[in-house]
Amino acid sequence: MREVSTVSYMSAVDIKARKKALKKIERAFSKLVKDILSGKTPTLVIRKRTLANTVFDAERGLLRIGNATLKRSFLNAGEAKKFMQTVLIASIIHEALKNDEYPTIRDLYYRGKHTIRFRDLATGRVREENTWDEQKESDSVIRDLEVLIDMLREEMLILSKEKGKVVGDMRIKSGDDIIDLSKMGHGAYSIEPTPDFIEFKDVNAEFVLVIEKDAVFQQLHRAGFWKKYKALLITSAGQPDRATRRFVRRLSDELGLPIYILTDADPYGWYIYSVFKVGSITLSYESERLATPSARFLGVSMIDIFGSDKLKKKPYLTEAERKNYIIKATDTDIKRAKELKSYEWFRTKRWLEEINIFLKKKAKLEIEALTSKGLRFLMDTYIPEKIETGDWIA
Amino acid sequence: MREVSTVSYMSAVDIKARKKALKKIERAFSKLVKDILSGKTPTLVIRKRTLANTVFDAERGLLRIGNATLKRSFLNAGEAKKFMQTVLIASIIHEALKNDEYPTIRDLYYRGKHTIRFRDLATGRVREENTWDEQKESDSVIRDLEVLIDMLREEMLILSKEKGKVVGDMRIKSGDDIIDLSKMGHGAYSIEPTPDFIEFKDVNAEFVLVIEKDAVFQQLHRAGFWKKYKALLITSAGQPDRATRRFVRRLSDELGLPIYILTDADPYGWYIYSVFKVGSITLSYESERLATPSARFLGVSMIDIFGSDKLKKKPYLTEAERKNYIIKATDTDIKRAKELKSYEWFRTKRWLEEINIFLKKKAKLEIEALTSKGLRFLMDTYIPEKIETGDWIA
Amino acid sequence: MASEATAEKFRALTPSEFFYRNRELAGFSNPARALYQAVRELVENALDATDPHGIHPTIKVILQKVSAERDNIFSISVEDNGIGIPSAQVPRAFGQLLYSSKYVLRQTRGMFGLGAKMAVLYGQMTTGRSVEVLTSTITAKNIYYFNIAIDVKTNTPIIHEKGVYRKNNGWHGTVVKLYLEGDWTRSKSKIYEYLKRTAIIAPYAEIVFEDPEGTITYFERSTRKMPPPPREVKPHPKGVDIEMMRMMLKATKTKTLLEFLIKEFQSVGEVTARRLIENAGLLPDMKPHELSTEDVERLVRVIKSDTKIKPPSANHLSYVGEEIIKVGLKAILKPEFVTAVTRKPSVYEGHAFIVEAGLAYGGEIQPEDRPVLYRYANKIPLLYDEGADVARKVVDRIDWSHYGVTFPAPLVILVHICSTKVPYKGVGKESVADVPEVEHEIELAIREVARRLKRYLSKKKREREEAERAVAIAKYIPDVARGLAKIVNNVREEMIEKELLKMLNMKLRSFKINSVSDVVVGIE
Amino acid sequence: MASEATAEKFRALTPSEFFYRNRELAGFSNPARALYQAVRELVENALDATDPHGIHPTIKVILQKVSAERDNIFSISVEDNGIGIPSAQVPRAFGQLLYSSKYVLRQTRGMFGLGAKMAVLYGQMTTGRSVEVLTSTITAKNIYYFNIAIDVKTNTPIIHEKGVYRKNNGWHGTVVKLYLEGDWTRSKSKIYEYLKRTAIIAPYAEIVFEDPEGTITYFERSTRKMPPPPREVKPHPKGVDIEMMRMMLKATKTKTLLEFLIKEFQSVGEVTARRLIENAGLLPDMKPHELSTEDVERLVRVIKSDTKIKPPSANHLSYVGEEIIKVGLKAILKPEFVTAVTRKPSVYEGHAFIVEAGLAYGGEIQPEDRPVLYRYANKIPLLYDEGADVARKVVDRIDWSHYGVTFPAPLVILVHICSTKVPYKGVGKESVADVPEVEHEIELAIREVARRLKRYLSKKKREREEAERAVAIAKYIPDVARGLAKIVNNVREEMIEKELLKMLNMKLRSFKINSVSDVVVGIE
Repeated sequence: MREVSTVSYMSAVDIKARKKALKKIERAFSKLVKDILSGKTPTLVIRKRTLANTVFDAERGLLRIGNATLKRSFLNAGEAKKFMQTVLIASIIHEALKNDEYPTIRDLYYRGKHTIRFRDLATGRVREENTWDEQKESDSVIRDLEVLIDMLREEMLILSKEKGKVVGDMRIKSGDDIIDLSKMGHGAYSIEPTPDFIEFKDVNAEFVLVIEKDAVFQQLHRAGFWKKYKALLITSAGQPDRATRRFVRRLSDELGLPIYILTDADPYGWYIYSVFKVGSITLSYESERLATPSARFLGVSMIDIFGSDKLKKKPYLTEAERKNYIIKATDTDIKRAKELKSYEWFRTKRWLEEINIFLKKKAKLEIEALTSKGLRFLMDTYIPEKIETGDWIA
Repeated sequence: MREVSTVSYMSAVDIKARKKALKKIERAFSKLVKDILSGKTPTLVIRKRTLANTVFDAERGLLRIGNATLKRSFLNAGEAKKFMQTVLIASIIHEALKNDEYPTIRDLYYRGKHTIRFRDLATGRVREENTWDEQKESDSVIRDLEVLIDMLREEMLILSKEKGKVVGDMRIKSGDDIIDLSKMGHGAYSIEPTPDFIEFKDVNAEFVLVIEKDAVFQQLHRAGFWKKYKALLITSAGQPDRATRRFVRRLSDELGLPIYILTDADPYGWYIYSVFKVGSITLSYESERLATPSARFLGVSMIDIFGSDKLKKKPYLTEAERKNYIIKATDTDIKRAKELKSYEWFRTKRWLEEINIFLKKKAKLEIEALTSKGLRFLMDTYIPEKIETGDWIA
Repeated sequence: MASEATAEKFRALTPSEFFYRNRELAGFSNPARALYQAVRELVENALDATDPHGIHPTIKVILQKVSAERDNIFSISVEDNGIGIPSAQVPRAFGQLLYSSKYVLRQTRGMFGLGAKMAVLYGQMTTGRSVEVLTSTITAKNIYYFNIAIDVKTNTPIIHEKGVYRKNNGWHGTVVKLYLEGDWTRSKSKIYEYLKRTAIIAPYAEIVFEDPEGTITYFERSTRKMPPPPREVKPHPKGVDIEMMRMMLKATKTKTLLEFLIKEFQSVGEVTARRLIENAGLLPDMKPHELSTEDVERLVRVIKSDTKIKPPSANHLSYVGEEIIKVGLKAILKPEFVTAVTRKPSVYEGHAFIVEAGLAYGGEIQPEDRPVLYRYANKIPLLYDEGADVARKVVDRIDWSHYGVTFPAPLVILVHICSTKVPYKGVGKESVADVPEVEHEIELAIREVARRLKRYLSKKKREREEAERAVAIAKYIPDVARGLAKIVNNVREEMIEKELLKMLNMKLRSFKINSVSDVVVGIE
Repeated sequence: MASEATAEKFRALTPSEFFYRNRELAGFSNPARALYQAVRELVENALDATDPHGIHPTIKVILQKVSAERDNIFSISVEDNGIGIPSAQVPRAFGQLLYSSKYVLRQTRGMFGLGAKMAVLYGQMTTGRSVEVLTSTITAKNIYYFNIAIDVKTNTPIIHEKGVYRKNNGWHGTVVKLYLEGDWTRSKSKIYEYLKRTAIIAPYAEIVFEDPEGTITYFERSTRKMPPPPREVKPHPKGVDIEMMRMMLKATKTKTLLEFLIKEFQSVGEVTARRLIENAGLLPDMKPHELSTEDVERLVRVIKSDTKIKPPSANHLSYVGEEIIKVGLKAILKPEFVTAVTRKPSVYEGHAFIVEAGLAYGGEIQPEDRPVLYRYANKIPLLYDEGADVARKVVDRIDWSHYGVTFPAPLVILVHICSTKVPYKGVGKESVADVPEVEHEIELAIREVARRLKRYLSKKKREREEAERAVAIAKYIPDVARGLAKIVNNVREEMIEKELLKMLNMKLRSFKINSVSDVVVGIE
């Protein structure tokens, strides 16, 4: 094996991004050092990532982090460790940026993990402690740093595994390549971890259909759905990751395409929709960039299953189909549904109706149940009919 | 929204495949009907998918199903349900093929699920029973059918979710498109569920590197590894699915490329390698098509971590790095390692050494630990050095 | 030193004073327990006055509040149709502690022979009122009435009133009525449970109970069969300790040691007697009262270690019998299946004993998480301390799944031990200790009735199974037929269905299925 | 009918016959329990002969196998330096049941006043041997020797041997030696536990024990302080029932009802007496023996419901006292911390009682999953039935984490109840019933000692905490300094480290950290 050449294999966008991130980190921590040298208690002031400090911005239709801040003082025994971890993670990311690396959050966990041997002054015994023991500790301070310097981790060239896929009649530029998303054969284009660096070239589509389940995406793609209906087809393959969310948001913002989300008919599916639309509750600081307030919940809705006398809507399923396809809701489902009901953005008339049917019937349904009824039904009846008649929830 | 045109959106390869599958199913069940009409007890004779009937074919270097068969008689109370389920799944798949559908195994579960109301003659009470309650029941008879008619489910146009990705300097034809895998930008090509239908056009690569972890794949891709070292880069994103395995096998068979597998240094990683190389133990009938006997285990090996006096090999990690990166093996890990030790294809000198070091140190390591040491280290030292010096396990 | 030393005052207590101070020894520890105990003592006396004498018991128990204002004072009246008490004995039988007809070597129900007297004493101390007794023996021409109190200081009866009435009818028996402080609310369930379990073990008795709320419960007689009456027997040598041997030697009218051993003991013939005497280094013609302390000690030791003496006779034991136990369980519990076993007599430490076990299953019995256990000793129900009882231990140790029972199950086990000396665990005499011989017999008895239950359950199960197997196949016929018809061209569903049913019916032995629709009601 | 009816034979038992048959009532149920019980009865008699009379007890207990061949026969000898027994009383004190010096209203250790006699009786029946007694009172000029057996049939002593010796030294006290069948292996741990707990509650005693294996254990006297002796008192009117009232009215030498109430009871003055008489509808100058049964019943009822009578006196109660309990716990358990509390007297159902609690923590005490409980009633250790005891219930109910204890913890709780009438739960007198008043006092006592433990533990904890807080910060200084130095240009790691330590030290009160390396030993 031999190296092919000695040129840089890195794309131009990455090189630019590194410079920007380095500067931001240095600025934030210089102030801290100045404080220490002048005898002031070193304190990090970071906006709180708590549920209480998560605000639903009704006007913009997304969650965002509020203004409440936490002061993390190094001289407080309860906060000293978190303070140390924050400085530690910042210094590691700083170093990776300088060295042209693309760490993952798992890498950062390993890079920062080391053992402190210290003497317990009360007993005189020497004990050991790790800077962190579990990745969730380092993940937490990475998020603190994102808030502190107001930058998403992707902008610091931190990569992560990526599940989102896309096909459709569109061309994009990623890195130094132009990719034609309509020429993927039976396969699909796997979205990069840093979709902000993607450039949209031209698009020939009328809407975006985001599907929770990869297998349903495969079926629709194979059957030629996007060609037939001029759509961009995206799957999040479950709970969407950050890149997929950012990609969808940009399709909405920059291309003005309507976004339809198709999930299982259960609180978990609703939550996936909610994450696309308003953002994640626990990570509200991301939403300004990742949420797509215009996203529409296409289905599968409880009314699609059970019909509605009030709305004069017949169900898409017969009694017998319901009997075989419906799954009994678990206690966790019920609990989650009740929780959703308390969120401001679910407290619309249409959503409350949806959740209440669920709580009453205690039943859920997978998208697969519709493809079981017939792929043609899903592709040529259910989806087009719902979009045409505006039968979705905003 | 409107339909764009009325032409068929299905690719030519799919249409051909359907015909072949239909014929095979019909042939198998015609014989059964003939038996019934002539008063013979209807019995399905299927090769056993048990561990005991899994044979390691040392010559070909892969697992295959043995010759032991099970006779499933409908008139045996203990077998009647499985018999019914087998007929049921066959008739559903048969129907889907005729209707130009692409069902998933989950779809098939839903399509076949219905309720039988029957009278319990002992008590006179009417009771209910479903044809199946859980997907694992329908999955099991799908496998029986695959064995019975000697066809993989993909050949019957049954799709599934797909995690595998590929990039590299290669062009393929999938469906009716030609795709250039070297022009994916920061993203990647997501392999289709039926890779047998892919046509290899031209390739400019010297080897294939298969990486267990998606995030590590992203890093190496981003840093230009495949360009620099003329490689095809593939990730299975964890336990490999059937399509990724088949794709890798075809790269080996048809293009003669050496295949290197990079996993975590633990029994789970070894098992992933083993699945690529010899096939899955529980699904040995697939291996004839899916296993890649020539695959090589590149690392991370226990000797890479701890070194070896016997082989005069220094470890790639320092004492301090080991201390922070190594994870304590769990009881499950230990149990799994002991199990692997009993498999014929792991009973080579080099593998036994590997497993014994693990059992002695009770330590495991993730690939990320190497990227933590530095992406450059992984990309420009570890991988090239190991390939060049032939430091892999066959 | 010892400047504060004071002289001690010594005095003697009469038995009545002692038990007055330590009434909890006889179960009279608080108003709830006392009420239960009084009912129990009087009912057991009533039973002892009837069944051992071949009389079918008819017993009336009336519990009443004495006045509306004082709701903790009760009268108890218990009437029986027994042999009555000779009028001369009545005052001491109710007014003197440690005076009884039960101090013989024969199985009776009483706990310590304190019986009714403790109830009288407790009544007297809590209400100040004395006991009223009406009685007549079978042969007596009169009916006698007494009103008696106990003089606690002297342990002698005080006769407040006495009456004699000419008997016109053939009545015999005894009516006892006394007053005491009690707690009905807290004793109610125990009293009812006691009467229910008494009715189970003595289904040949007729028992009427009127409770303080005016509710009348009637346990009717379900059989006229009665257990054999117990008889008084001579002691077995292995059951005699040094002190008892000395007392017997002192009291005997026999002239020589040889004669003494042969006449005063059971299971001892001349050969045995001579062997024992020789092994103890004594002489056959020694006079019994001439034996020294050391002689007695040696003799007892020799007897204890002798392995050839015949085991004790069980003639004096009054077991209930399989038939009666079954009747009792059936009448009260109304089960689906009932069985019982009476074991052969066995011996522990020189005491004969018999174990009986009953089992009732299903029917109106409520399923519980473990077998419900009814324990009896000498026909007395044991209600307290079940957890400590050897029978509970045995029942819990048994793997009931082995006998086809999976819990919760409707299973009641009855265990009855009869012996002149039941090996009770505590002083409360509410649970039986784990003596290996007794434990072994209990286990054999329970396993026997359990085996019978198993046979019953197995047969029932076999019949069910063929039907289940047939259904297990038939219910899938429509799906198989439809599936095959869909795949294969030119075959009718109905045709396949018909052929499959024909083949299935050929395999069945005890019945046939006429049509698939007899089994498959619908497919949805 | 009743053809089989047989005549019943009636007879009376003497108390000795009764207890001979029912020896388990006094704890002599089997060889293991009997050996333990005999030791205990004799030791308690020895203590009762000493401490209530101001004598510091010196007690020698010797347990021996009688011969090598027969390893189940033991001799027990217990010697005390007490007040001795007047020679005239010795035969009845050891040879007649229900004869005792303990039948007065004063707190003594004995269970039923059966004490040594049951041991004598049990010895006699298992070994045939009689008891030997050597005794001399303080003022006697002689030492008396007796060899006594019990005539069970008549409940009278048989004097086998009697001796009189001139006393040369000032010795007084009693030595009792008897023989019985026992089981040392199974009673060993209980006997040792009994003696250990006795030594804890009576650290002013000196106890020597030689066991059958020849091992000698010496519990030395750890204090000369003794609890106040108990005194005999008149009964409290609320503790008297109808029967007792009648007996007192019969026995009194007073002339009028008024005088009777004032003189024969405690807590009754003239005002109270007149109120009670009037409320009962009686007249002050009635003659005591003239009251009818109904009069007595009314009088007792009026007394029970009267709310103004003063509570009973606690003068007769012999509590141990905080000081002695602490000495006892410290001497035997060697804990890190010890405390004790004696509560004020309280009353239940007319009976005065005092609760004391002790607590020992840490030191040589082994950690257990819950508090170890030592229970005492009238200075007697209670070893059996702990699970049923109200003190156990209280201890288990308490949330010990509230007092800074997390289990496993080395914690021993001692609870002592003294009363002329301890409310025992069962007839075995081994556990105390959950009487609300007693439960309440126990809880208050235990919570008091628990609070003291909490204060002790809190102080210890506070000192540890400041050091922990300082380390919790200092250990991170190197990582923070290095991290910042890496990010920010032109700043030296050492400089940041120095400044951070300076700031930390300014916050500390009780100590300073000289150098970061005093805390951080290494970073790996």
